[in-house]
Amino acid sequence: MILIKKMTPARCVAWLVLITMLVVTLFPLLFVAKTSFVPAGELYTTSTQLLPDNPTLSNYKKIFGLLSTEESIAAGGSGANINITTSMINSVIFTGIIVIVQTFNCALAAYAFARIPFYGSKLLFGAFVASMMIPSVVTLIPNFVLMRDLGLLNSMLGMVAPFFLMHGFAVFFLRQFFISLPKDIEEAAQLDGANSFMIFFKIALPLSWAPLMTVATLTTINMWNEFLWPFLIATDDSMKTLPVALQSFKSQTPQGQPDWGGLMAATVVATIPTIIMLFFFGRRIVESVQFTGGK
Amino acid sequence: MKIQRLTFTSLAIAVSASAAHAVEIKYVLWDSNQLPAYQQCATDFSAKHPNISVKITQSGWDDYWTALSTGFVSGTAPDVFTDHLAKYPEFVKNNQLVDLSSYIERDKLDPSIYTDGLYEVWGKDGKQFGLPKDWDTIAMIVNMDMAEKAGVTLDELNFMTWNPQDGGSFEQIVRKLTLDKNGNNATSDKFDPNNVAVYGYQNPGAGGMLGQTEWSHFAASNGFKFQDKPWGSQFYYDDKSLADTLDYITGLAKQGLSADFKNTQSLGSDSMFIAGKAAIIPQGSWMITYFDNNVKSKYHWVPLPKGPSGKRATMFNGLADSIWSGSQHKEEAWQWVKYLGSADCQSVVASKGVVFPAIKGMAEKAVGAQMQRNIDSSAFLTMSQSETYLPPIAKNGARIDSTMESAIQSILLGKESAQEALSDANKKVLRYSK
Amino acid sequence: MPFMSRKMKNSLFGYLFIFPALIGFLLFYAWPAGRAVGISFTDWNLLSEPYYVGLDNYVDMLEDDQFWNGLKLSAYYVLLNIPLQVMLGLFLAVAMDRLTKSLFVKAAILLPYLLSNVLVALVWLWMLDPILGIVNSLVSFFGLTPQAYLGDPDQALVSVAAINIWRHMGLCAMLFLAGLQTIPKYLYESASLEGVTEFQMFRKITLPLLRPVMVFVLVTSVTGSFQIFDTIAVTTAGGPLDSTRVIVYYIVQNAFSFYKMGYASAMSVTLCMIMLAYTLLQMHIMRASESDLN
Amino acid sequence: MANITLKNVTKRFDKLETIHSVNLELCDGEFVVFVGPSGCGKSTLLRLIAGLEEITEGVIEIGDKNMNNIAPANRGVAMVFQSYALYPHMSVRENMSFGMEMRGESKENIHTRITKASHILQLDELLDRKPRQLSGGQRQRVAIGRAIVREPDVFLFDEPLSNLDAELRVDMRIQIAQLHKKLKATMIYVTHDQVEAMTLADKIVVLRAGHIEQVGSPMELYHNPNNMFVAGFIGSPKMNFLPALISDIEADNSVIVAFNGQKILFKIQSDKLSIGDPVTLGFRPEHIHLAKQEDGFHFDITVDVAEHLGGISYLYSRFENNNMTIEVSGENVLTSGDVLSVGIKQSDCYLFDQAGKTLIERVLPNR
Repeated sequence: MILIKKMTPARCVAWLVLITMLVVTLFPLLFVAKTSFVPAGELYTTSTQLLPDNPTLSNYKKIFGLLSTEESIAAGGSGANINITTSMINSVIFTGIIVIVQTFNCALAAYAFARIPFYGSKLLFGAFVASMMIPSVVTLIPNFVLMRDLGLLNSMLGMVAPFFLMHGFAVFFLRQFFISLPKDIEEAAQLDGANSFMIFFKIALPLSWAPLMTVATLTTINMWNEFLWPFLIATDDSMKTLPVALQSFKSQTPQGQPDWGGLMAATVVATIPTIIMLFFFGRRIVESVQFTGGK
Repeated sequence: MKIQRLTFTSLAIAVSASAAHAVEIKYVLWDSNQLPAYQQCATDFSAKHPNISVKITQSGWDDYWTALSTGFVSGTAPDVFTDHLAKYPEFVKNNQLVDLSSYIERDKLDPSIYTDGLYEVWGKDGKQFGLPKDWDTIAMIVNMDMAEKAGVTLDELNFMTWNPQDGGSFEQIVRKLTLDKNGNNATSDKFDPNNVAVYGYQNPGAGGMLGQTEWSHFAASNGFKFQDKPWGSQFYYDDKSLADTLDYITGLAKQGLSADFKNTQSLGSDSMFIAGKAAIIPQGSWMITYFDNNVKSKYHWVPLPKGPSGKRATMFNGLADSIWSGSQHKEEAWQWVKYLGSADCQSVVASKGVVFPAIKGMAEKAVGAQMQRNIDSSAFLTMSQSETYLPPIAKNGARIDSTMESAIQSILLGKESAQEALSDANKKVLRYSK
Repeated sequence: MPFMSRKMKNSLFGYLFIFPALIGFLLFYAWPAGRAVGISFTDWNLLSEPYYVGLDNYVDMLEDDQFWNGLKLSAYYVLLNIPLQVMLGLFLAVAMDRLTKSLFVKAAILLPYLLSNVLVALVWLWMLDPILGIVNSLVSFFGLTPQAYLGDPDQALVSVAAINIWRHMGLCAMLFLAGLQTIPKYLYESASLEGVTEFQMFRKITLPLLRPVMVFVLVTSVTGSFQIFDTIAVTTAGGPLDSTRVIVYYIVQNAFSFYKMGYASAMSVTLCMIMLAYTLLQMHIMRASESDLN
Repeated sequence: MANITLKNVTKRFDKLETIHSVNLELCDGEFVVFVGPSGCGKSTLLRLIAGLEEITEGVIEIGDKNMNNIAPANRGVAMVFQSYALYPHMSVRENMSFGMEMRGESKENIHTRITKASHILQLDELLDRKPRQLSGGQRQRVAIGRAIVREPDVFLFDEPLSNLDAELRVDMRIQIAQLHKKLKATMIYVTHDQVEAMTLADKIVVLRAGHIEQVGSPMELYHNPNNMFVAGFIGSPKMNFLPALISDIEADNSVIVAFNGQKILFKIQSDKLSIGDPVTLGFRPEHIHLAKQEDGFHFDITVDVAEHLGGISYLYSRFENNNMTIEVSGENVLTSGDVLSVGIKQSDCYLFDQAGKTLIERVLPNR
């Protein structure tokens, strides 16, 4: 059926542009993948090629700690202590806690802003949205000092603290959705004797699966890639998240070049979990990005 | 019941912890190439001082300083850290560094064991803020395959001369090494400066207030001086010697002997050299290992050319280890710094051949160690014995750096004449350094 | 609770609902922001005690060319980034809506967003290298003139924008696609019966009905691109010739390189105000939460 | 006892007043219908009674108890929404049991009540389906079932049939009427459809712009509308209105109305009229005869459109510049362009003053 759609000239042009955009989108990713298989000495000589001359797995061995420091340096790497497995586990915990708790908290708040007319709700909502506009450089130092005062440095709680309670974007996004939920379903529940909490848990939440997934997915991606805060809080090797661990592939010396091969291999490895997520929940996540539900 | 047990348990943990682990000193550095050497030092140190353990963390250059600043503010900075001349004045100003002079006096340390000048730059008004760990100089790395093809001998390369007017023998060599797409070199009339395949020489960049690998060596050999004295407030960036140097460097790109500044700022000159797009580039001694691992062609380190002054000149820079004034274990930290600055540790560093340790004679040992790996780094030693100068030291270094970076960029991009841009910039610099 | 008015009871519930988020907001946004306002009236280098200087920082700011230059560059960047990103995203969304249901296409355009800012910037830094990069070798292959991209003061900001468009275009498209799917198909059917062209349909039906999504995308992506930092830090560090020293980069530089926290705070507070004003204006103009479909 | 009393009930949204000091008494067990054009406040009034909206001023009592501060769930009311408002993620059974679970009813109790309700509404087969698997009529029945299981004192219906097609609507109307007989609960039913109002109601409340225009039984409203609005709203097709004049006033306040050159005496109790005042005559389409009547008005009309429905025909016609609708029973061959002479009895006439208030009290036909 879809294939028989008539190919008008406009459609052809649209297809052409779409394919071009796909190529532009995917090409750099292929480049990343290619570079991850290039041995150190050939990085710059093959930088304008589409395929490596002598593909190697040494970059991957390096990031999984299968090469000794000396071997790694000899292979053009940084020799930094990378244990991508530990940091991957840390990243999963870090991201997991934030995504679950933050999404839940934000859903609660967003629901209240959408549905419960309470004193100061407009003002507070405005403030929540405005929080998106505070440049993070402003909050960095005070937040860090706060974590120190609370004794949360080098702890998972300290790492998730600024993120897991609330996020302006998530509240804003979910409120837009809750507003569009049919109001009479909630009123029916109200007549059925459900209080606001029960309406939220038994009615609003189950009906909001799609936007919740959207927020959760976006948060997952952002937190999976979050660098600065975990970097500052988790100085201990055993606490490092993936982006923090990856950082050691970047500039080791003031003028030094990144360890491109290691960096690209690590990028591939770091992206795999998110890609798996995309494929596992595939249709659901991609299609969960929704603005109105219920209808 | 429950509370009691809890208290007891934590008490037990506390007791056993203090018994087993004693004091842990946190130490940070940014160069991962050096990590194995210092890890070795830490192991040796703990063997000698069983009550002190050292925990080393490495993070990249940019993140290193961010983390350190945040650490100072929040009181979580490491006890000991690798310090840089460009950064330490600000720390001194804000009392973040421990004055080591009383420890040095008490333990009767002899500063003269360090290569001349290295110890002094870390002191001010009788106080001492760091113990030297290594030094670095600048040399030039040459692609010898290209040199041979162009008929340039190693001897010629080792004894280059330079001046800002005609470029001396340096420019002649660069011309021979510069090839266009058709294989003509820049001495030929058929040379096409718009289609260059290999650049004879590549200037790394603008270089900010130091010009460490970029222009300071040319300028210094042309009579340039950064400032009146370390910590001095008088700067001479508007001097003609620098303007002429920068005009000369800009001119190289105009003739097609170097790539345009704007084309070299992403991956940089090092990558161009490795990729065979540049035949000669200047670089510092800390990059010896990097190039050896990455350059696949035949290469050689040669000393910088002699300038109009008749001498070679190089920036002589040194790192030191400093103790943070907020450290809870200053005595133990001092023990570690002392060890880092001792022959015991520095000979370990020398044997790894990654950098040149600060103690006299150790550099030769490092060169020897590199020789064993078939790396000839003697050019850097040669340079250290030439005319050397220290990097400028000033408060507000970051702002001066930013100002100079912009000014020199505009010269290299051909947006402003060198003399004009430098005069303007120097006025600002003088304001900041007051 | 018979003696509690409905409004009070609602308020009780309301605050219970927002309690965790409110704590997060107060602790990690409001308090630091308040502190920033306080700090903006002081001279503070992070390391020693701040001292009060009144409005000096704000006065300095108004006279600082770099500040105005930063603001101008940020505005320029937003103007460069947003229309293109929105248009490309919209095009992709409409194309996917009309041409294909393929999951592969959807996943593919979302892929760049899975990489972090920093990695994306590094990859493009490498590919855009004028001499060693693959982009210029492709450009030459097609007989065009190689460019300096990030190294050229006239192209650097455009290149940074392009990099970010590449990363965010897919997300933008997914949001629009979701919005498109809420528009009833019969509207298009009845329009096509009346002989309306595809382009007119897009202008008269799609665009107006996408308004809530549009507001959302505009507000979040404009505030996001006003805060552009990572990409610039990795690719150009504000250069060449200050051509990418956008306001947030300048703020960070003042805070962590020049240790002028008071001055950085004054600029941050100003930037916040500007963005806040923009958002309010935008929400007002586009009547954010209303949808013509309900 | 579930009599409902509204005293001076006022509702303001922000500054906008939508219900203006409404007073109303509804008896226990009555079937009350709120009618009015859209935007008249009938749904708002219903929601105020349900407690879904808070009243701004006044008192609402159910069973003589002040409900102003009682939560909706505790008012003993159940509501059927226009959109049905079924919980989309719950099965029919779960939809019906949700409220009882919220109240903590016992499992057996819930089960018995659901069985009973689903039996009444023939939902037994559908209990495990989700709402989206049901047809419109079935959803409607589930919505009603959900109300029934709560065993409320008062049922509230908010335009419950407006989403159904015509045939189903008639079906459901009858079912609701039967339900009322069976349950004997007080029911309040909001609609804009006057047929539903007439057929279902014990008592009709006609609303306009937040005011009650008239309260009464369907027949009262039909025969004795207080004003032209109610007269026009009740009855189908709509009442015809024609301009007339007072030509004379008798000593006993009777007036002589002049229309189409004819003068007829109407007995009214008003001393506010004076000679020459314009008045409005009202004729219901079903009261117009195709012949001159002995006692009444007669005039000629031109047929514009004739709708033949079989048993009856509607003639959409013109008299001078006024539209006239006429109902004719029996088969006929009348068609567009025909000029007819028609007549109406005086007793079938309605008379309104300039402000639209009724001037005559008509005698209700006795059974």
